[in-house]
Amino acid sequence: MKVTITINRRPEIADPEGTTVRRALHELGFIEAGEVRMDRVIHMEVEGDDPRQVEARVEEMCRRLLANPVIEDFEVEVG
Amino acid sequence: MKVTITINRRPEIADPEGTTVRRALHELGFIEAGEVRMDRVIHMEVEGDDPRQVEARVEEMCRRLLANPVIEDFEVEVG
Amino acid sequence: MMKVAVVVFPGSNCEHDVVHALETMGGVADLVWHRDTDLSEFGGVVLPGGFAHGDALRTGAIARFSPVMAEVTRMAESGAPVLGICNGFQILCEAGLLPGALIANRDLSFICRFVEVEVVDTETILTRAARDGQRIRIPLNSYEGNWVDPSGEGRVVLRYIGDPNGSQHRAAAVANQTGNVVGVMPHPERGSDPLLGSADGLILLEGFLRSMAPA
Amino acid sequence: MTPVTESVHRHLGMTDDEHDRLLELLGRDPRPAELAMYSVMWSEHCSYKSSRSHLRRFPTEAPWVVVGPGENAGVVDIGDGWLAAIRIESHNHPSFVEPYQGAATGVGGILRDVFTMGARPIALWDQIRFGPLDNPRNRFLFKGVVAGIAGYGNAVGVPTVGGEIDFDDCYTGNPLVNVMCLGILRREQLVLGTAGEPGTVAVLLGKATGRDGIGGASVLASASFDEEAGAKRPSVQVGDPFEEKKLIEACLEMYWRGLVVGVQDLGAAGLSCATSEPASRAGVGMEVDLEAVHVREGGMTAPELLMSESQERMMAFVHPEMVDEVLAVAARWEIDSSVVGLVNGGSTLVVRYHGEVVADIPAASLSDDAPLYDRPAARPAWLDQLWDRRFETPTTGPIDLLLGLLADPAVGSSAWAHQQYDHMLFLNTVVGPGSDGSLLRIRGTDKGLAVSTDGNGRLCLLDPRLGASRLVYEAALNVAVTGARPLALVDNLNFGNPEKPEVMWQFKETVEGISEACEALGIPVVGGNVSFYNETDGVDIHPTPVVGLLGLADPMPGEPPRLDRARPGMEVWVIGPEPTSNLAGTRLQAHLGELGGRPTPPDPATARRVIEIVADLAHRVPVLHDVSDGGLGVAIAEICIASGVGAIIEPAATHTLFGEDPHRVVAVVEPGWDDLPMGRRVGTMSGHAIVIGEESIALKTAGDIWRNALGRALTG
Ligand SMILES: Nc1ncnc2c1ncn2[C@@H]1O[C@H](COP(=O)(O)OP(=O)(O)O)[C@@H](O)[C@H]1O
Ligand SMILES: [Mg+2]
Repeated sequence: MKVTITINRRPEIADPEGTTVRRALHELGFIEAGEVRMDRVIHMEVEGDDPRQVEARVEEMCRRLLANPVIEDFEVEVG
Repeated sequence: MKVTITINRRPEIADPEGTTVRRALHELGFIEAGEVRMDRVIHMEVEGDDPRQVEARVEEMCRRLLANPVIEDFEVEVG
Repeated sequence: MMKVAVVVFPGSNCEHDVVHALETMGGVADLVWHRDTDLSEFGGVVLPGGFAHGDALRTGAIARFSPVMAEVTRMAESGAPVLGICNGFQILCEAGLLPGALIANRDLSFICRFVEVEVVDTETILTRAARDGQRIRIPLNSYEGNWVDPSGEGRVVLRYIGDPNGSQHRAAAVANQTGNVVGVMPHPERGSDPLLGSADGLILLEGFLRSMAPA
Repeated sequence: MTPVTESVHRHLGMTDDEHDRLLELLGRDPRPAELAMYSVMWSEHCSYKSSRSHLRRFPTEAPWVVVGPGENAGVVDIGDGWLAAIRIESHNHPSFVEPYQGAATGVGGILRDVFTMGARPIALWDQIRFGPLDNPRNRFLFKGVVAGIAGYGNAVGVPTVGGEIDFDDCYTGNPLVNVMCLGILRREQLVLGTAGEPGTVAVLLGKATGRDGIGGASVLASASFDEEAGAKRPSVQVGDPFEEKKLIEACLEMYWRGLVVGVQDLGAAGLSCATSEPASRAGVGMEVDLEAVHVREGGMTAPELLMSESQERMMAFVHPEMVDEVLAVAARWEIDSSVVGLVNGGSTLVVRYHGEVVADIPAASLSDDAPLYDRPAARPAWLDQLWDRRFETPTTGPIDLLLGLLADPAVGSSAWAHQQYDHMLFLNTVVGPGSDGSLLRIRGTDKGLAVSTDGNGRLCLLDPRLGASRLVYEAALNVAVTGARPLALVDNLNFGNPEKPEVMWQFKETVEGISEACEALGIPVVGGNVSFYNETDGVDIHPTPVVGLLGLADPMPGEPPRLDRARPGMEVWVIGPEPTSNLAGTRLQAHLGELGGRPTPPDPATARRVIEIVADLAHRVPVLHDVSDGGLGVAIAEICIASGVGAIIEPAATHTLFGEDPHRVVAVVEPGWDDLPMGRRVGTMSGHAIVIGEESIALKTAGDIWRNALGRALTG
């Protein structure tokens, strides 16, 4: 099964990289660029038949390894 | 306007992040994890009224800065 | 003797080390700021290691737009020696002056240790003073040292003995077709004093200095 | 004005007594921003209220001390117009909450303490301690902390050239992450944290202020961990080494051009501290306008602005005529800046926001009137039981014991971690990670700076005074093996809950032990840090002082001793007193799951003598290695592995091989020395095996075990 995991840094946590990218865009003349946040998406093939079970397992993977629950939120989409 | 940019490493290019994450998942007992690809997502606030125009500008940002055409593809979604 | 320009981007950190090593060899080097737009008084240029612009986005991605890069490109096209070390290598790739790109090390960890490399091409500004097959021991110090080259055009100059980071063709240094633009991942300037473990890097810097047109 | 209820001060960590004290001091109810400022500044972390009176015990003076404790870093004269600045800090609690960012911001903070003094930071050391790696959470913390130190240190461009890694059950719920930084500066560049004369302008430099770490580090570091830790999470601070790098360069340019009269970094307590402390040091008043502060997010309240612990910020105090130049330097280095305050001849700190006075307080009162506690101390009742414990010396053969120790992740190679650190930048690292002390050359001179950092919680649990003093002697010997004499010490005192008399006793004993040893060796203490409340669910960590000793090699040996310089045919000597049979507090005990007995006390006269002998030998012999963790056996094995040469060692008793009695060094010398002061020959370098009496092990096997110890433990 194909699973898509979106991992976003929580809005209240600073994102210095995003700030630097925004500055660079401005220098290149893209002055319309506002706040920039750098996040991640993980595409994963997961073996399994039951989407509900797969989702539960992947959420477990997120909590244990893929996401950092202290500063990030995650979303899992199966299929 | 809110814009979401996804930057994908081309499939033929190695993805050490993905490979390492998969190995780590296996070590943790998540043996169902198959291929893993890690992509970047950039969330950006962009000033503008016309979604088509915003999209065109953001695509321009991608071509110039945000993606590296040698190894990456990108996708822009407005709204 | 012609002077070497050592470019300082915000976030560069090996610039003083490079100047020091070049001076040990009798070279003359000046730091230039990334916003400088005139390098006409220099005979060659080094983009030193570090984390230009904090490596935001991709390493080297933002630095390639620095105003000084137009001059670096001009010098590259004129045949002057242009050397990118570590982060400088990454910038040269992003700028399209060298083929390929640098991605994260195979094992996803920063590597700081001595490595051995073998000279496989002596017709470049970096290897002019070296022998074919010569082994050189200098420190590697990078997280994104893994060179990939979908174009297949890259000219490998130094090859790792072993495979520390997954780099294609085990390339530790790569040149453009004319051999005057070279990117090297390990640091020649860190192998510039036996007291620090090796002076092999001087052979490479010697090649670079020799490649500058006489003033 | 919003009425301030009592629950607010408690919520901010202020006790009712302290609140009463504040009411009395102000003669009125505090405004919300004032309460916020006092609560942070009077926290344990910022005010040292439980430790201050004891820290006065430290010897702090010597002719070469330029700045002692009290400023952001200690500064000593190293000759030729050069000064060295040094400081150590802990980031224990933040690293437990978020290991990567906790460690990263720890590095950022210690760098600022050093470049605030006018110095360019040239090297970092990390002393990190965790619970055993068979626990996945400990592995996660360890990897995260190492990645955070690497991520920040490498990117900011300051090499991490050494440190310490240790594991013990007591750190499972409370890892220790200490970082130390050394900087150098020309004498005329020294800057202090003073606000200067009336008329001086306060310019805030660096990162935009956001809601980072509000009630963060300072509150976190001042309260124990419990289930509530989760609730405190949103205040995680994120480090930005790129901003810090630009800030370093901008500040150094300002110092070099003489543009500032004083500088104060913004750490815990943020703007509150960076305005009040310099004002208090200069005996002046200040007006601050919070609207001028450059911010990352809108809608911040005055207390939030004053308490924010956003990283990578500095406050520069600037002569009014230099302000434009300071702003121009900031702009050139691409950092933000704002003019936020003006120094006046009064003595109050007046803070305005949107035209309203949000704070109007005696500037000096935030630090000078902080509470001071003389907390009760009592020798723990359980100590006698620990002392009485009988430890059966194991009957296992020496090679098996040795291999067991080499496989211990705390004894095995630290390369897994230190190869992730750039330890070579600046071309000064003559002796880098993996040796006793680090040795950095000072270019343009024939001198070297030697540094050693040492901690040992088990030893200090058994006897805090003795243990702490032995740390100082060990550090002194570690710098001596590079040819250096000790110059100055910094200390990081990691302890449990000071409200417990046993912990307070451990603390006082430790301060006494460090002081005695420093006095015996003539070493001034020039700075440090105290971290209390290292406890989880009521269980305190072992008392874990960490000392960082700076030494000067003048001149630096032409070929400084290194572990990898032994060659076949050379002889192995031990220098120092005959060891006793004492194994209390040794690594061997720990390895066997034991801890008990009374450790061997140090002997000041012997210590001085051995240090002199060794510092002198450093100019003449290829290898010197102090006998500490794992005793003589491990010391010799490390030399063999580093040099790729085996050794034949005389048979010896287990306690001789693995005891850790102080003041001893292994020397490997060319044959032909008939005699070495306080020395005896114990073996020869030869072959491809480590041979002890009748037993032996292939060097390759021992080497692999040692090299993979940490990696193997990390794969679970
Ligand atoms: N254990 C200690 N030994 C010596 N000096 C100490 C110790 N703890 C703190 N100090 C000194 O007290 C001063 C105040 O420390 P602190 O408020 O933590 O500074 P900062 O805000 O710069 O981190 C510093 O000069 C520091 O060196
Ligand atoms: Mg400070």
